[in-house]
Amino acid sequence: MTAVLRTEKLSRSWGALAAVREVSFALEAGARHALIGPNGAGKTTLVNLLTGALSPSGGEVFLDGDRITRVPQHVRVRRGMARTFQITALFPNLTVLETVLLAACEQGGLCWSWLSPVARHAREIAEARRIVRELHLEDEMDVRTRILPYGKQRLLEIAVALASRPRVLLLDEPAAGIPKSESAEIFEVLARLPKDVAILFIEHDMDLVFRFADRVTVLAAGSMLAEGTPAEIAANARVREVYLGEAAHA
Amino acid sequence: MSAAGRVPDARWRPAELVFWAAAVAVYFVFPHHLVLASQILITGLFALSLDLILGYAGIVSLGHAAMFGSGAYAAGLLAHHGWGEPVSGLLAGGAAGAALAFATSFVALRGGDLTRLMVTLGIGLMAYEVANQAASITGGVDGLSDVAMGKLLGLFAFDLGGRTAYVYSLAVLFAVFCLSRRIVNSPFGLSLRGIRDRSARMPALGAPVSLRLTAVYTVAGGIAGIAGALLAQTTQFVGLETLGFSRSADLLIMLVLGGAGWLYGGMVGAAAFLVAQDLLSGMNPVYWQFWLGLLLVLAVFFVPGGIVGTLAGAQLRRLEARR
Amino acid sequence: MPGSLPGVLFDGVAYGSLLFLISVGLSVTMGLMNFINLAHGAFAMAGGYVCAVAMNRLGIPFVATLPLAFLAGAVAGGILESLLYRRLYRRSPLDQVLFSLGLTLMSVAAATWVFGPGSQPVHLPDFLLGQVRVAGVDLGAYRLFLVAVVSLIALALIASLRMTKAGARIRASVDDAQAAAGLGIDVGRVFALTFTLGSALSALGGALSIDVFGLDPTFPLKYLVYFLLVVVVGGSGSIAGSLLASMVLGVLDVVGKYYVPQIGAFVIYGLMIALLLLSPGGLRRMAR
Amino acid sequence: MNVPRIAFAFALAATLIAARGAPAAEPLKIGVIAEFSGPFAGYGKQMHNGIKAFIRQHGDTVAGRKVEIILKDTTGPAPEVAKRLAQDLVTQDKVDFLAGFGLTPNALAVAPLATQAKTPMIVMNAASSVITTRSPYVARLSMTLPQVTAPMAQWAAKNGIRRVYSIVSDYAPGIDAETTFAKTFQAQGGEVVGSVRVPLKNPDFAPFVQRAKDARPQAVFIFVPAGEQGIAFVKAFTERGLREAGIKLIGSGDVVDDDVLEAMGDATLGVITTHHYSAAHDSPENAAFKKAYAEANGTGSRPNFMAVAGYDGMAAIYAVAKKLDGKIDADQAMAALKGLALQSPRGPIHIDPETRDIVQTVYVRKVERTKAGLYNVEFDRFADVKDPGK
Repeated sequence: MTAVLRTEKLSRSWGALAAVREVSFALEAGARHALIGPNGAGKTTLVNLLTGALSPSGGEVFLDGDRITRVPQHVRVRRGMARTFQITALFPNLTVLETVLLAACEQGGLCWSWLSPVARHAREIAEARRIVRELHLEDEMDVRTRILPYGKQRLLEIAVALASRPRVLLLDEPAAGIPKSESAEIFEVLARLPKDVAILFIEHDMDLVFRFADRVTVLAAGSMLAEGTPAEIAANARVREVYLGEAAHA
Repeated sequence: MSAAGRVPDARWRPAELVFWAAAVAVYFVFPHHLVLASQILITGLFALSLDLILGYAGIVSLGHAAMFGSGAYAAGLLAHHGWGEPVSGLLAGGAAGAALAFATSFVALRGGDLTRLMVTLGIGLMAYEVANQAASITGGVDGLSDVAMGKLLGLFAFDLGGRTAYVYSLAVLFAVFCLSRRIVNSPFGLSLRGIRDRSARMPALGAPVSLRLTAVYTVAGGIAGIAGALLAQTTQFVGLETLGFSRSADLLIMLVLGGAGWLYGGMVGAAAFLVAQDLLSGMNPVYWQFWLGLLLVLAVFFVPGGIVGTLAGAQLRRLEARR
Repeated sequence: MPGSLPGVLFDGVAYGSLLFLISVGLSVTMGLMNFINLAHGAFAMAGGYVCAVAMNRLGIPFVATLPLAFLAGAVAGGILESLLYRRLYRRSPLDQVLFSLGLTLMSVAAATWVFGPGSQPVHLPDFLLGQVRVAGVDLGAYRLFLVAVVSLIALALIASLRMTKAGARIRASVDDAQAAAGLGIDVGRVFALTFTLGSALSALGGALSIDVFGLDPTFPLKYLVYFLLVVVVGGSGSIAGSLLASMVLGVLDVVGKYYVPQIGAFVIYGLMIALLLLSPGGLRRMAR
Repeated sequence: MNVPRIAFAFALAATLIAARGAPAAEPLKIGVIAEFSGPFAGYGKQMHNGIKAFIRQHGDTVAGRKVEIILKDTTGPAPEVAKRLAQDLVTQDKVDFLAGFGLTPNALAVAPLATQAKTPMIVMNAASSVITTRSPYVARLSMTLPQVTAPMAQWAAKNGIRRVYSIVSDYAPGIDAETTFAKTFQAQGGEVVGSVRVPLKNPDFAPFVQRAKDARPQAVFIFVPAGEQGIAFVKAFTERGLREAGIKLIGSGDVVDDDVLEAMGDATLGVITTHHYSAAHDSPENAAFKKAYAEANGTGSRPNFMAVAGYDGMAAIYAVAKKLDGKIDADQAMAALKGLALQSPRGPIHIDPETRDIVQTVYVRKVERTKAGLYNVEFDRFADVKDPGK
């Protein structure tokens, strides 16, 4: 099982505050890896370090074995790393289809073509339409994102990430702010993704974690507390004590 | 299952054809006003270049006259020193504008809106000072005169009534407009709109934001240079005011009045502003600025999003409501 | 030449203090309501004309006209804020630029219509004329008066913002209007109060500046660039930042003109671009 | 054959011919292009006041043609606007004369058009020497900078002033003044100990004046455009204590322009300048001019050198119109203008046949407080000065 994404003693601190402390962790090909931990454990910071949005204070990041620690974010995306945002960050005046199409064009390096109209790139349009249908957004295809309901916006976040044809998909609380009934729908879509896409997702809802993840990493106060299968983690006393409060099943 | 999904394409809408037909009709309907009309076309081209960076890429600039003026001086100096062929002068102007834009893009594109506003203002003021200090070359405040233009395509001399100037300006404006229309509807244009709406998200889609902004800023600089060259050639004079602060400020007013982000906003805004200015100052040479100011204040309250913005916006909302 | 460095520096400080007085109101308006009010110079002009009319036609001594100018600015600011500005707070910065430039054009034309294109004479009282020898250096009496008045005002402003409840409310609204509203602060009233204060200060600045800048109808457009320079370099919304920026710009402008007149103009513009690039947030970010 | 339509067409044609009337009754149209708004609004206002004063005095018809003045505002130094306004005046209004031009860039932009459209162009202020060389259809009734600066240098050298520091505004007229003064002054054995050029858009003269004071010259030569720059400069000059340090102030008349002299107050007392017109000039023509000026424009403002140029511009146009009996042909008009002599309120003037520029007497004057207020009182003169700049 080769690790598609690996870190060695990755850390990031702002002055005295050490947000991430020497985390070494590996994301296997095709994994469905959950990243959990209490608020302020450094989960989002870690994802920002992996995607290059933040530069680390120490440690290394490897993609398919190549060192990408200093590689800028947009290059990492072109090499197959896509992500979604905990707080939706979409394009108010672009329609749903245009948003997904933009991501598809960027991935194809198409966005430097400045003379041929978008309509002429049939392959990217078909790809974008397929993703939109897959995420049940075809009715809202021509609706501007600004007036899209919140639940649909979360789906669009994922659609944009998928449009970058990622081999590594980093999801920052994909179902944040979604009622229970709809969040399951989001995870069904994720489950149907092809096996060659490795997914790392941050999630607080333990049912979802245990239902979808095949591997779990627990972060606390910036460092790795434990890693293992969902069953191992559930049984791990230290995890329960730190994360689930006092020794629950005394 | 609606197979709809509108996607940016280069199809010409009927309203656009009416607009360009009207532009051609002006040649015949207003034979005595062609000088003013050609200056409106030139200012429209200049506004189009600002619309590209402001309306589509979200770059605010209060010093866009620097590129316009450098193009005017490039074409003017060429003609001043004997090379009167118009089209090559135009390309020289475009190159000068693009070069200055590229050189200043590293400074002008950093920081937020307010920082960009002030840095581009600083660049514009410095360009003005350079041209003033280099009086031996540019003629300083007196300006560059005897810009002797040869015949257009070897056939049409620049006549007094402005007929050649109008046709020449319209042809150049239409050509550059078609190019801009392609750019705006291309994947590159789509990525610009992404940068305008939320530039922080674009790197997460794989877009090299600063490279894209430099590219569009340079292209817009080239178009502004072409507009400057057009003015130099049709008025056969280049003054320091082509670099002046009021030219950049008026330009911003025209684009906002017309409505940024629709490609037509700049041209409609320029026409409305310059015609109003000409009429008002004709009626009352001393206090006309009061009425122009009033017009702008009323426009902000009653025509939010600019003239074209309001018209096109309404049509868009009707489209969405029907869905 | 070097012998007069203290004199030149003093001129810079005096010039800077004038820039501060006029632009502090703009800085707070842009910082607090992030409203780009390019018409701010028009309030300064209004103050200037009130002072000129009071002095030349009503014979009121110069110093006594200053409070009048302050009041006129406050009244004008209050009225315009409640009638027009209040409706535009949530509009895009470009609409605000269009609106305020339109207002500026109207003020220029109105001033030309009422007072004519020429500039207004101002006859300073005797004790403000000529020069005063201080520690071996000739200092302009009027400039001394300027620095004194402005330092008082700056101290009062900074103190009231730091110490008083009203000051706290303004600072809270500057940092985050929504959060401040959440605390029960009537942000609308704070905006109105601050805008009025800003316009009043600008009017006072306009009155004080007649002797240095001269006063004619094109005043708001002519010095618009200088006011914006101070606000952006100082970091909008910060009194200390604006004070620091005014002094830096004032001194360097005067020193530049004295020692290197040929490239004088470049000094200021080059400085502005450099300062902006070093810290886009302006000196406020550095000063904090 | 339907007779009614033919009859109607015939009747229509008849009325049209009648409406045109005799050609001679066509109004004599003069297009005045000047700055009526913006920072130089004072220039357009004074020129127009001078024109109105002339019409008040000499009536509004000449050679049987009613005179019609069309005002066009350039808003300031805006060459492409000036050129467009000139083109409108020539093609639409079909004016017989173009006039005005407060600023050099606007005059330079319109000169080639005067040639192309064969329309005589009367310059009523713009002072750069080069203007009349730009078109054979240009004549100037105002002055040139070198013309009013050279006498100052000669007078200074002859009256015991050896060391002068020169301060000028950094634009073409300013540079003209600086070079002419330096050349003439040094030729007379004087020494220019230093010179500085002040940016045109400059709110504060203090640092430049301080620099001049530290050079300890006997006198400071100053050129700034007439109006508020003069006020700002004199204020800085007094406040820096140069007068107390015994440094005289000399310059061209622009700095103590009649329009703003009263606003500057006693700070200007004793300032010596050379210029071609002072409102205090003692001549019957000037008295009549001032009376007509007051009647036409009210007593609020005092005529300055731009008003007298407007007045003389109209005098030249009326003289040409009388000579050509109302039928204005451009070449004949220019021929009539060359060598034209007028008895102007400023004194005798004539147009130099070769350069079509004005030749006039330049007076040396000192600011004194007279019964009627502050005036530039003339006490010496240089008769019939040609423009040394050409």
